[in-house]
Amino acid sequence: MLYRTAGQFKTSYQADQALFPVRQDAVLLAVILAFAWVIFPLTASEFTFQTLLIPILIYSLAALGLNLLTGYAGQLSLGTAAFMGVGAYACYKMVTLMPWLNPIVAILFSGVFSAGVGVAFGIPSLRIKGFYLAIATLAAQFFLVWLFEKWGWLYNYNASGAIQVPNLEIFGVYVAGPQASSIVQYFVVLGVVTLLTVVCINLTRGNLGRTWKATRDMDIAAELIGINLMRSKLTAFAVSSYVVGVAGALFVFMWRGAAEPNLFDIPLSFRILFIAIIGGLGSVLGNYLGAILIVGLPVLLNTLPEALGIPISSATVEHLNIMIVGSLIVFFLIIEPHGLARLWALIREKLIIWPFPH
Amino acid sequence: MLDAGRTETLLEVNNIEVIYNHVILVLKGVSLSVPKGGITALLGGNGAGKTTTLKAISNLLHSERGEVTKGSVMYRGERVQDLDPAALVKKGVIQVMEGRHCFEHLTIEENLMTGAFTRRDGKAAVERDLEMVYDYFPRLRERRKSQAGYTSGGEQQMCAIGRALMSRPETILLDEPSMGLAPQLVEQIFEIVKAVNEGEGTSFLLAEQNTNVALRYAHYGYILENGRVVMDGPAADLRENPDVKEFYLGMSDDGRKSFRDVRSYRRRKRWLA
Amino acid sequence: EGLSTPNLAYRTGPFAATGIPIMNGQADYMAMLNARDGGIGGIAIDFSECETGYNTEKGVECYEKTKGSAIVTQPWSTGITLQVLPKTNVDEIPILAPGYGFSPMADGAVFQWAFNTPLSYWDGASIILKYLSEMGDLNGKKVAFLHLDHPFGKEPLPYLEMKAEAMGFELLPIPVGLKEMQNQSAQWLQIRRERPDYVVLWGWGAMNAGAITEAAKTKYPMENILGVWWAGHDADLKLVGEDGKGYKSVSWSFPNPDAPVMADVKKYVIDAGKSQTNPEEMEGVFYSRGLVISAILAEGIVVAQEHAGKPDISASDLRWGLENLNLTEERLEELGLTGMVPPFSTSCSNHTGHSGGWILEWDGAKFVKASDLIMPDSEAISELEMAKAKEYAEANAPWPVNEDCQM
Amino acid sequence: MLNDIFIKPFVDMFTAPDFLLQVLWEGLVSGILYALIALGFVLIYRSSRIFNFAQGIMVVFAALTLVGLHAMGVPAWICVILTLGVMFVLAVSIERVVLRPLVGQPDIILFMATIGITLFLIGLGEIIFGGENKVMITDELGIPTDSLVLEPWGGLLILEQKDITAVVVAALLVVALLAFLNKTRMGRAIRALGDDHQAALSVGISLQQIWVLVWFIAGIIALVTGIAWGARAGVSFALEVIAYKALPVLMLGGLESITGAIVGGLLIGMLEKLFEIYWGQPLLGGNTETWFAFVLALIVLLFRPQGLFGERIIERV
Amino acid sequence: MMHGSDQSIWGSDERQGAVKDTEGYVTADGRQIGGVLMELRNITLRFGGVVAIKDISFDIREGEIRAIIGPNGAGKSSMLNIISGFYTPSEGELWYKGAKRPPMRPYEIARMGVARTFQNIALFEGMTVLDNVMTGRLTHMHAGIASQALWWGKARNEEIANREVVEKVIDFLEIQSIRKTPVGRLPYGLKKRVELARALAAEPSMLLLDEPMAGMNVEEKEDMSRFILDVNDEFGTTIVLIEHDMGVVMDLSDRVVVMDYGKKIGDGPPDEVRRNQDVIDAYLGVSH
Ligand SMILES: Nc1ncnc2c1ncn2[C@@H]1O[C@H](COP(=O)(O)OP(=O)(O)OP(=O)(O)O)[C@@H](O)[C@H]1O
Ligand SMILES: Nc1ncnc2c1ncn2[C@@H]1O[C@H](COP(=O)(O)OP(=O)(O)OP(=O)(O)O)[C@@H](O)[C@H]1O
Ligand SMILES: [Mg+2]
Ligand SMILES: [Mg+2]
Repeated sequence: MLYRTAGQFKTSYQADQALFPVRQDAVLLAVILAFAWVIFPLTASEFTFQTLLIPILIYSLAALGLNLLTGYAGQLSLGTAAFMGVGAYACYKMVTLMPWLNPIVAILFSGVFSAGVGVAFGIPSLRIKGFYLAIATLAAQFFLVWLFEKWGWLYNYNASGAIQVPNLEIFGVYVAGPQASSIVQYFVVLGVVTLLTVVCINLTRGNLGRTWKATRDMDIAAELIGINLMRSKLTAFAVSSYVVGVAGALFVFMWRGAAEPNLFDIPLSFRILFIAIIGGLGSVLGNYLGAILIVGLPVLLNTLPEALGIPISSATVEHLNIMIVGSLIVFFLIIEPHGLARLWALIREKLIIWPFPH
Repeated sequence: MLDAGRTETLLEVNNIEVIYNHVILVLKGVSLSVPKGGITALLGGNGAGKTTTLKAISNLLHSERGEVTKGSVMYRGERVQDLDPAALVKKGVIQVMEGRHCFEHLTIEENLMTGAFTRRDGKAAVERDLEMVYDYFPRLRERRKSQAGYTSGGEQQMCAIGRALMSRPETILLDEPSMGLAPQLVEQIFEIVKAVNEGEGTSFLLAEQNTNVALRYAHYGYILENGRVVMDGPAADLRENPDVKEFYLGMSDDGRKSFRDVRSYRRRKRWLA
Repeated sequence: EGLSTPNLAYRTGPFAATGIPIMNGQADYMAMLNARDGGIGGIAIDFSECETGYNTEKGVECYEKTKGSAIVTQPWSTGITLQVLPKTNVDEIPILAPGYGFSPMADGAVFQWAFNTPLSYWDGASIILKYLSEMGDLNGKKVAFLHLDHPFGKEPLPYLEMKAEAMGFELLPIPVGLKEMQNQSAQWLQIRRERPDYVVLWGWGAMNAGAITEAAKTKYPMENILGVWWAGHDADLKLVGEDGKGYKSVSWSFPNPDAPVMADVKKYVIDAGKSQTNPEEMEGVFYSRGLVISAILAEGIVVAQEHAGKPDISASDLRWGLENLNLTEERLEELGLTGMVPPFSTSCSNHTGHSGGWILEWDGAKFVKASDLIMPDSEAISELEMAKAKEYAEANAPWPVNEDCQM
Repeated sequence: MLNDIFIKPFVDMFTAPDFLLQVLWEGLVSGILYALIALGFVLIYRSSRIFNFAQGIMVVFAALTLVGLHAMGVPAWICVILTLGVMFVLAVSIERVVLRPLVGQPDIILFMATIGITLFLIGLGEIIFGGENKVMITDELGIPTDSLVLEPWGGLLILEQKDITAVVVAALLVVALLAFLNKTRMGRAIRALGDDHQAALSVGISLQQIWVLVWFIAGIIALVTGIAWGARAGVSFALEVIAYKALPVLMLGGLESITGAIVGGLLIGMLEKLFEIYWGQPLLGGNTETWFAFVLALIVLLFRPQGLFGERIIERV
Repeated sequence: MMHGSDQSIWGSDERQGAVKDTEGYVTADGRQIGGVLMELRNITLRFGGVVAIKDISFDIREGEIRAIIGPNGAGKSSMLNIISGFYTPSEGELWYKGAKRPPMRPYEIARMGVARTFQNIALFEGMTVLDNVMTGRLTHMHAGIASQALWWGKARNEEIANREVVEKVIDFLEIQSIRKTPVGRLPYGLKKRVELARALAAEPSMLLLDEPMAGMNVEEKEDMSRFILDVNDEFGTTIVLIEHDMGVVMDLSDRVVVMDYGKKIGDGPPDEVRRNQDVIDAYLGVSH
């Protein structure tokens, strides 16, 4: 009874390992992609691009990167922003040193640098665990930002100490810098994000993903069943930092257009951590949901009072925003500590067993 | 040897239903009652719902995102479902949890002392009980100063039970006390249970896999299978029941059979479903 | 509706303390115009605020949100300015950044859409140096430059370095990280060790109070500390009170309670309860600076309206207007801004105006003028301006330059 | 170069010992203040493994309440009492609204929750108290404000009396806390709670009760810290960033350890000053204080993963 | 059963992998047991003051089921931890396949074909049963990161090939029904079974089981015994078993080591051990 004909497995496993065993999910995805690639570009206004679509995508990517490290490999990181910074500055140096370089290539390549730095700061994770590890990433956070301030070479010694994205073109179309149009930038971002998302999904569902999760859930056991913790953790840092770095490059080149060092300071790190956690650690989908919430909400709240014609000063609105965002974070953590992704999963489970309550 | 009928019932569970994460239905209407001064056994295979039942009684489900959706838990005739666990302990109901739940960073002695947290009857009394516990478990006395996290599985199990005793409870909910204990220790622990039960008149509700021992010490037994009580009765009767014999005591009519000889995987017969 | 002149205000965040009075001043002036003359040239001014909390990201969001209808953008913060600077070229909206932003913006040929009237940071630095050398030759002296480690703080460095060479004094830049603003003991220990003759304070928000308290603590002579105009905030000095006596700060605006405009503001805005300010704040330097800033914008609109021949002007009309400001003494009188801001004029090649500035001194309770109007040494500055502007344009090529703008 | 790194700094130290003392003193004082914030963290971490990021904002909040109340004309000492009241209410509501529903969740979730609390308090605080900088009511509280000037070796050493006060108060606070945690029944319960919620519950330790208690104590510490810092640098939200400095202090000292918090605080406070003055400013362009503490802590952790005084991390299978 | 004492003379053979001692012995039920697979010599283990193991030597032969019993705290788990490399002995040597085993990281040892289960279940709570068992295959999968990222070529084929093996294990242990359930939700007994599955998936040559039947009722113990026996004779896997249920131990094991407070107080076939007076006093209490 131990042996079965190998043949019948193959097909079934492929089917089984397909990204979307459930048809409805695939349909849903198709719809989303259609919106992302066709409907939004056709309908969205400049404002929507600049304050919603582009940032949401970029933040999702950054959160995805962080999620690989914290959600999948279980290594808490509070230094995401700094690694984004590394990506951004690397990209800036590349395009200024080699103006002929294709911007998109530059962006994709800039991740390599952040990956390097990430691994360097990841080494302590072999000895330090949990919150203590956060210190390593915090060290990275504060040290790197300081470096961005002090190391003139990084920003080509310009007076303000900030980096300014030059106009960059591919085949005569501006993709970065003041001349670039939002829609072009949107497509570039969408392209990169889609690509990296697919890669991440593959990594997480495969062997490496399992190695990471094992390390996260119980590293002692993981080592005892034959996982090389060093490799597992460092690859996590490398891949994660790569994605984060690319996100950083996009952040500055496809959206902000300029950046001063303290842009990459710790509040940004926390913002991304929020997205990852509200979205759901250990989930890919979650990062998008989280980004939509964390990025979209304040924008919405800002426009709300005028829309409703409530006469309160912009300052008060801002204060209220902070309060509301704060409370919402707590609120979502309470209703589903495992994040929006899990919430969605639960809804699905309920739908599947519907109409029966359990 | 007393049985449920004769004495007042302390704890009464009226067909409770428990759901985890809003979707997983685990207990499908469990009812049982624990008489004062009795030892009641809750038997059943893995995942039958023993632990869940006990946690439902002591209100520890909350932090596992489980909830009692139907039925009621009465203690001394009053509804206790909505109390927090601490209040319940004050009422005299304490649970010894499945698996070792000692405070790793506290020493064995400190662990035991936490058991006396809710007590107000003075240092002296607590000290006395500490000695009592040490007398029951000499091994603990030897390791009193070492961090619980570094003691062996069995030592931790003892620590957990001792800790419960420290609260001078009226009812103890014991979840798998024998798990991972050496044979003579199992006997020893059940002897202690018996001693405490008779000495202090403490009533016990114990979830056990080790049916053999459990039924030897218990007065009354319930058998749980995937979330339902499928059988109950005085321990003696249960011991004689052929099904129980076969599935829970591992006896065939011709005495105990060797684990080696169990050649075929018997599809077990279910009482219901 | 009216002319939309949004303000990217910051009444929140670590710099709120300095922001609030300015924002109030700006708002009140426009409110006053609306109430008194029904706006400008008969058309009302829609002066809405968008809160940035001095945060660049929010700033950009505000810019995007308001640029649709806006005829001007007031980014408030060098960070935001740098960020929207290139965008405005494309969107063709003038930036009005009075007394802050990027000094080379003065070169209007390159920065066609940016205005930092009436003084740039380099002007400020140069005025301070002039004042100091009046005290005595700077040659061989040591000048500490205590600045916020932030684009704003770094702005004057190129000029100061140049001058240090020329005037032969030793420049000692001491950066204060955003996180150290309130805890500058390290910086002041360094000052104590280096014993500089003067400390030039390029501080902002909480940093000023921090600096002045530390100075008092380490017993550094107050009269040897000179601040930029953003370090001349009454509230900051009130924190130290008497100890701050003798502290100086350069300024291109000055509160004048007797100026007609104050009376009007009081009459039309304060008494009408349309203002968020309070009497104490109104006496301060920053509130009056707010008024002046709005006044400059208003004047730009007036000029633009005359030139366009219609009240309902476009962004590019306003650009022309700001490029052809001529605020003479008389004009300032007319506007009721007597003695609140020095006269100045702009041109296509000079988007700053380089009005002079006064040195103000803290007398323990309020700021008083400690000098007559001091003019910056324009030629030295404009050289540097043009050089840096050129650099910038090249770095951001292709960068549209206003060819038909002769000096 | 090597000379600048290995020799010159020490020469400077010895040629100007009074200055060195001043540097150390400044370091000590800021160290104490870091430590005070860290204390709040430790206490809460001990009781619930919650990494309470909100400690920083609690400091600001306490200080603002105190000053705000006084501005409304309430006498100083009443203010202190009222502020304590406020902190208590805060503790209770945090326990009710945030902690209770999150019992037994993973550490990181609770950590996030405290960041949520932080944001909320920032918003609330700015609405109530406004953004401007305020002066701490030192004289009213009877804290001496003038400074005593010593001249060791004919040099100059300035000690602010309010700093001295801060040091003394901190010392007392620590002693009290240590006694409380290790000697009392509550203290034991607090530590037990940190190890295993479920078990603690099962033996009848009431989370509610203890958490409120602990958060209230943290609130008291916050108030003390707020007064001390406020007296130095005025009271404003910018003060909140100082909370970050407490993190390396904690890590260095060990998350569970009161002594660790103090020792860590002093070490970091002094070393970062020394490094900044003698190496950072001359060689690295200054501002090294932003990261030095973290790197230092990191290096120490590499050798002692649980920090100097932290509980040994138990690894069994 | 005199081998116990004079194993060491064979151990001294340095050739990796080679098992010189072909002698072995024949079990009661007639299975041929091979030569020495692993030998522990004078092992001592200290934790600060505590001496968990005092100078213990015994051997494990290829294809046999070797039980370790003893009261709680005797040092059984510690012994297992030494074998699987989680603890390094304070003194003593460990010989594996005829060669002295140098100090190694646990994962290296696992890759040498030593798999184990844990006393306090150590599953990866966040993963499904399937994934958990798949982790058992990690030592057999080598696809590069690039190929994994693209989910193409080697990675994909490996995935499928190994999935087959895993599926076999899964229905061998009859846990198909819970394939996709997160293990966190499983009841204790099933978790134990999943853990066994994970260990088996590695196709180990030596399997260490730390109280596999704790917290199970008779019926489940019977099933578990079944699995252990089948593994042993299907794949000839050597099994080291710690168990407190004497019934199980006596029935399943070929040879038993008895420990008491870190000392070895008995070693031999079940019936011999059962009769040993020390053992009865120290452990069994009532004679079974
Ligand atoms: N936190 C949880 N979330 C979801 N399901 C759970 C949870 N805890 C237990 N269950 C489910 O409830 C059922 C009963 O579990 P329970 O632990 O009560 O059984 P048990 O009788 O105690 O088993 P054992 O004897 O192995 O301890 C199991 O099938 C398990 O899958
Ligand atoms: N990491 C450690 N640090 C300190 N002491 C330890 C450690 N691991 C085990 N010990 C001690 O070594 C002794 C043996 O522990 P071990 O877990 O091996 O016992 P055991 O035989 O497995 O008992 P049980 O049957 O209860 O599991 C125990 O007294 C325990 O306290
Ligand atoms: Mg159970
Ligand atoms: Mg063991």
